Amino acid sequence: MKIIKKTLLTLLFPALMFAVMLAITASSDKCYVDGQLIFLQADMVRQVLVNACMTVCVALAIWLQLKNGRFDFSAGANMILSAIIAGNVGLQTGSPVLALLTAVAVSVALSCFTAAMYIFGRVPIIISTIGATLLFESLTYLVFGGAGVRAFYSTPGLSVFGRLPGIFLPTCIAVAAFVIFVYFTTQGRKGKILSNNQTAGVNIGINEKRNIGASYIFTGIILGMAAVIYVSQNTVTPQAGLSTSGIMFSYIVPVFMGMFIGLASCDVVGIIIAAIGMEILNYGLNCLNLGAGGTQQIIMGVFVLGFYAFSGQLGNIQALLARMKNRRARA
Amino acid sequence: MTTKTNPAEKRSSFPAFLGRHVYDIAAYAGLAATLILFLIFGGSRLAYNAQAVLQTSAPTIIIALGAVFVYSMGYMDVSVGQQVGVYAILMIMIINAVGGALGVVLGFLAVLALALLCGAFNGAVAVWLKLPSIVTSLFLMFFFTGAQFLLMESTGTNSISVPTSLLRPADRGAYNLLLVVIIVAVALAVTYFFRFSKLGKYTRGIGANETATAQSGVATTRWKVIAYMAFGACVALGTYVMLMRTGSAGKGTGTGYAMDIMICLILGGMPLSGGMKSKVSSALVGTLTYVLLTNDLTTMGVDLNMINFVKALIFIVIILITCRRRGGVLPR
Amino acid sequence: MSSEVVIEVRNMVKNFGPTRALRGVDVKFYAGQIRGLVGENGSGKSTITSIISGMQKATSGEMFYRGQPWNPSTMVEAQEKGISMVLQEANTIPDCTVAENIFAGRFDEFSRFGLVSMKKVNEAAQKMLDDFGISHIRAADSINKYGFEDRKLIEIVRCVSDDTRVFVVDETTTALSLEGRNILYKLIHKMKDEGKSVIFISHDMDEILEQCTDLTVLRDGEIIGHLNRAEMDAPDAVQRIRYMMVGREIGEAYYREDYDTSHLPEVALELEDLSFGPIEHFSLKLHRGEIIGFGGLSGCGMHEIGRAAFGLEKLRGGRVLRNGREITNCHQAISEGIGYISKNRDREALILEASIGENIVMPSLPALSHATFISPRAERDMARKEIESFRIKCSGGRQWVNTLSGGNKQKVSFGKWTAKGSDVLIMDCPTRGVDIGVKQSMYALIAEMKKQGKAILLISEEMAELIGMADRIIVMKDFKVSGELERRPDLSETDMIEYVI
Amino acid sequence: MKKLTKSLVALMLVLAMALGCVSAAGAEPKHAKIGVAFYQDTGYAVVATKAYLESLSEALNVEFVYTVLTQTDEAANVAAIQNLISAGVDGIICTMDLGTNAIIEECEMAGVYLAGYLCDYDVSYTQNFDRVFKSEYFLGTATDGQNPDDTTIGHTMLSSLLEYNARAEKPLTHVSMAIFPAWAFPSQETGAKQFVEDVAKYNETNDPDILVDELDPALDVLMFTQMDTTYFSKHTGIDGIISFAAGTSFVYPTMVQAGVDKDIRLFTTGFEGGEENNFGTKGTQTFQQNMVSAVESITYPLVLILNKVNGVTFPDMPETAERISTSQFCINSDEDLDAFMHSIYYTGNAADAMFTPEQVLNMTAFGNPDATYAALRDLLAHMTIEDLAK
Repeated sequence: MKIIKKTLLTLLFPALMFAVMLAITASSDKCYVDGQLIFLQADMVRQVLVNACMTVCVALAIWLQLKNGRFDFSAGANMILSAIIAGNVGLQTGSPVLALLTAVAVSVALSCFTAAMYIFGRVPIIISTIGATLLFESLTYLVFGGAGVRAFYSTPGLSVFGRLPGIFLPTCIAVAAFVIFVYFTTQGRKGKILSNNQTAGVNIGINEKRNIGASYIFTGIILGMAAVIYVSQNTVTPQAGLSTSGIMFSYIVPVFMGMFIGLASCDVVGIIIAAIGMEILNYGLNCLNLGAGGTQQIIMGVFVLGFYAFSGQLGNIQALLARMKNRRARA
Repeated sequence: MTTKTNPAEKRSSFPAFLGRHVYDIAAYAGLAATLILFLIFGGSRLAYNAQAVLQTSAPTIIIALGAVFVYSMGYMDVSVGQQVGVYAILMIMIINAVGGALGVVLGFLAVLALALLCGAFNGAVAVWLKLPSIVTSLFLMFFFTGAQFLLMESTGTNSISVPTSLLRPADRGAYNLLLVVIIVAVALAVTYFFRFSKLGKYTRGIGANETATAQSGVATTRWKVIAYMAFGACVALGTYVMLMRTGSAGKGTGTGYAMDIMICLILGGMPLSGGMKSKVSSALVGTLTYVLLTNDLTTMGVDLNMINFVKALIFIVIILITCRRRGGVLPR
Repeated sequence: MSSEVVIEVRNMVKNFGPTRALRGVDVKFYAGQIRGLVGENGSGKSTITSIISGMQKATSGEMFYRGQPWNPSTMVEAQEKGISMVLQEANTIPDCTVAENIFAGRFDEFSRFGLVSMKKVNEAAQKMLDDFGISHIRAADSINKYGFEDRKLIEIVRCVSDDTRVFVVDETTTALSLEGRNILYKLIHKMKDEGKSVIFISHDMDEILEQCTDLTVLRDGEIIGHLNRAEMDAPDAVQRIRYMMVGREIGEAYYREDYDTSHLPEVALELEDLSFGPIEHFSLKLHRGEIIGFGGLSGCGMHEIGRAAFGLEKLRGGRVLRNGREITNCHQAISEGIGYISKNRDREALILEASIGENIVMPSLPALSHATFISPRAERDMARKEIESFRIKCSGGRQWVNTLSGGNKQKVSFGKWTAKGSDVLIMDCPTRGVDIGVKQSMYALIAEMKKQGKAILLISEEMAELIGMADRIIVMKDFKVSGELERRPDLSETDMIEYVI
Repeated sequence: MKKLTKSLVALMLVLAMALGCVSAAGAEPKHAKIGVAFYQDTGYAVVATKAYLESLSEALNVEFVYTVLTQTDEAANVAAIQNLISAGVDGIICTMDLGTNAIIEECEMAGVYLAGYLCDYDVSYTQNFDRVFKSEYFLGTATDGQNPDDTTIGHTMLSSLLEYNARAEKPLTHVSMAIFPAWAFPSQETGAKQFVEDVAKYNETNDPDILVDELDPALDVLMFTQMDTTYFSKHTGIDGIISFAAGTSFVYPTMVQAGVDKDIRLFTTGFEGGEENNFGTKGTQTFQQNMVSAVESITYPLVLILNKVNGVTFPDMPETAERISTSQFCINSDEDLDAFMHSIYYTGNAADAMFTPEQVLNMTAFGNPDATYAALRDLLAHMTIEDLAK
């Protein structure tokens, strides 16, 4: 019974999103080509799935650090740099698998660098990750002559991880990595404790440094997956001026919403569901020719604000319920 | 967040002094270094370079000065860039519509009003809806990005402009002087309100411990709003100063200001957590360091692809010195 | 003392910068005893225990644990070797399960290849809870479900096990209500009987005298002397111990001496039929020159009353009146001349990362500000005045508060309101974790305030303090007033206790 | 036939230069420092241009400083230019027309010359002609392809399409278009109209008809963002895309994403690398036309600036600065691609450049007294794929 309720609650969001977008698109003649509604075409399913996979990977990477109390600014830069290196390796060797492995290796290495800078530099996380971001971005101009990667995604043999069904492999690895770390490893558990009371955690003997190291290794793995998907779908050009944070922010909305939707189940599911929902929204907007440009941005903004506001209030509601429960218990 | 000043440092021995002022020393050292490089490589066109630096840094300095209030509360605003963009576009539109000096005045006032409104929004809504302030500013970022895009779409071009003669004295000397005057004026004003009035003392208090500040009788919400509005005013002014330069604006106008300001303040030794250690000088020192650095690297003829790398390294070195937290758990 | 020496400390020195916390201490702790450690704040009692239990390292000196040289690097190591410590401040982790709290540091014991089995963890945790006879706490629950009391108990469960040989209780009881304390007392006596060694630190003299088998007094990082049970039972024991602690004659003038409960006619603060949170229809009139005390267990609602009177609580019904004007928030309260000293000093009353001066002037800034200008000199003078009148031990107004000892911190939070010249003062546990010397001066100050016609709401968990200071004591229980007591010479804690429980 | 004449003219030019060489021997040019402000910081054009310029530096006694401009932020551009001036340049070659008013003001102040390449300076040309083109410090620009006022790209596109249909076993009969907004590339809108008209004409006389979806402003105008996949749902049944907008970055990725790259042929402008794998008869055969301007067209602004620096000028130098069209490499067959892949644009190797340093020196007024503006200008009309093929 409870399970069913939870599942329903969880699926509510994308279902709602679908219904709304369907209604809107159906009522706009922009979305009809010779009489049939393009919103309801196979293309939609494919696009939503493909984009959702990408979003999930990045969102999980961000969330993994965020739930441990660290906002990692460098995730985007890490992904782009890994993507460029992996892409070029892939192009030279002609092997997508090798590209994937490279992506993971590089991105883990970069994550470890970020972690090391944080641990040994003892600089507040935001500042140190901004430093890392600037460094990684600058490296994108130095590797492979600053040419980025162009031909990777367009070489069918290489870009298997950017299309259905190949894209599911990296995505599943990413999700698995997240779940294993957070729910099954000792370090994941310790991370939860540290994030809730850093000092106490350290006092009762958790090695903070090792813990951060571990969490960043897993973040690296997930980002590696994101990188290989990214390079399998886009031309990747060098970035500068923290523009990678923009790339990262474009995937962050599902994180916020995931936290909220996850309340009904667990955060991973929440994020996946949120990603799917968001992509349905995006696809709908594309049908209305609002995909790129101002309107979409504004809608995004409203989403961020709305969801945060709502979950903020939700916190109070839960607290109230808890208090009432306690009182009943006391009585 | 901030390191314990233990009694040892109270005895004014020289090493203790160093220990206490390591932030400032490092920050000023950075500035000195870039300045020396500037003098060396500025070469024949030193005078020209000086005014180039002045013009480039002016808007950033002004906005950064305003940002000091926000950062001292431990908050940051990621929407500045897009705000600047939209304000610039609006100002030009209004000037073109109304025309003449009147247009300039109206344009500025309109933008100022809007900026203050956004400030109020940033401050108040975050409190009312119990949101982390970063979220409201994220929202504003998305919103203004969209607005800027739509506004430019409506014009059907990627750049609209007004003759700069409307905005500033045609004579370079006068123009530069005007810039200096504005910067000094803003710097003095901000220093006054930050050091010698309730505003600064309260914002720092909020940054250091909001509850305790509130229980000392500070209407935190109101002062947050005021702080953000002060920031807004500086953004509006900064936008105008930026416009003085080019007289034109487009889709990308203002891009990167938010991040630049953050980097500048960090370079200037501002603790992102806010609190009592926040200081106005960080805006001036940081921005000048940053702008001079860029100028140096070009005049030194550093390869285009290397410039960012060098900048990154310098940034990392400086933060490792200025932002290092000794002892205790790792800073969040 | 025939029983074996469990821990021996030889010539232990500990310096924080220039301040010398321990100056060559020698002390032995024996099996089968409950050793009380008393001394003013900064006398070094916590420093010793924290070094023994691996929280920090000594500057010099050596330790022996059951004959072997002993220097643990972490609390965990010490705990594994059988030395555990519970601290005063809450040390549990919110939003985690009870089990996670108990085994936080020790997941690896339940994991293979770094993969942990929460099932095993929960089972083990539940077993421990049951062994302690607190089965009402379920291991798998989120700790947020449990109150302060239970969390403390969980902490104790976390650090005490069968192979614990030395158990350090560092001011834990101040945070516990009576039932909590009793569980703890039972535990330490059980351990004593099992021939283990308990080190018990507390500010509550009566508690020390009741529970401890032996007593060691420290002052300024040195051992002043030891008392055995017999000496502790001597009639003048309390005076003697206080003398040893303070190093000078405290005299009888500890609490208020007069029994004049009269007060001026004007009502300074009126709580009119307040309903908020779990509290229903609470009313109270506080007059000028009156001290009203609030007593009860920590969870009885008295703290909430204090917050409400300062406008910090959201009221369902009723209103707080001052000079006929309604107080709806704390800014108004302050401008109406109400001051509030929070129980939670470090988080609510003081800005730790700010100078003494900045803290003291904060509430008075509006007064100091003339046409937006606040003269630095005016600030400095105001700060200096308070620092002098309270004799705050510091290098000057620019020293940071987080470098002060508990007592001096509390002086600063008093200074805020005297500087502001507030006429109504709401004090929530003003002497919590403050040593006798400072306590005495504060009691004197409070008495002085009464004379000046200030109105005082004194909320305290120490009955002796209330009996010693208040004109009228309101005892609360389960968010209701359970009794009222007038000030009188023969008023005793036993009179009060019946209303408390 | 056309080919022949072109090559003849070119041959004559080269001869003229060879002669010039002799006469010009000995004239030692002044040292000059020139700033080059690119429109992007990476990519073939940038690499090739740098390689080309560096190869000239010795013969022309000139050193180069590089920076990059943005397409959207005037203030940033002015800052970049000011930094160049700070670096002590005598002239600046820009590839972006944004904030030009302020930029030219800087140049006038500092006595630095400004000229353009790969850029039509349309906004300045149409709106601020007096301010920019009449300034004595603005020397002119070499457009990236045709000027908006003499656009031919529509014709080119159709001819490429027909060439393809001629050789393909399955000719294209239904195409859609994609362009950049008019404010950025006015010539593309014109080109699109041109193309539609040409097709209409063609259909009158030929079978099977070619169907062209008409331009949907909401969908087919790319705001410098990738086309979105609904494009293919909305242009159902197309077998070709005529993308006046740079297709490799903005159209092709979407085609791949939507999995239509095997079934739809792409005729587009620009070349960014990677196309060669799927060009003509190779790979998925998606690309059937790419167009780029030779990086050597930078010779035009370069020579004009160097003349000024050396205080000489062409006898036939026009009064006010001009913007001149450049011919483009129109790559629409395997042979073309092959030729292109041996050009400096692709290899980034100065040895593959169309002009040797000596030849360039001979285009300058100080390197060769007989050099003329007309000759220089004429060069830019002879940088076609045919010229390469030789």
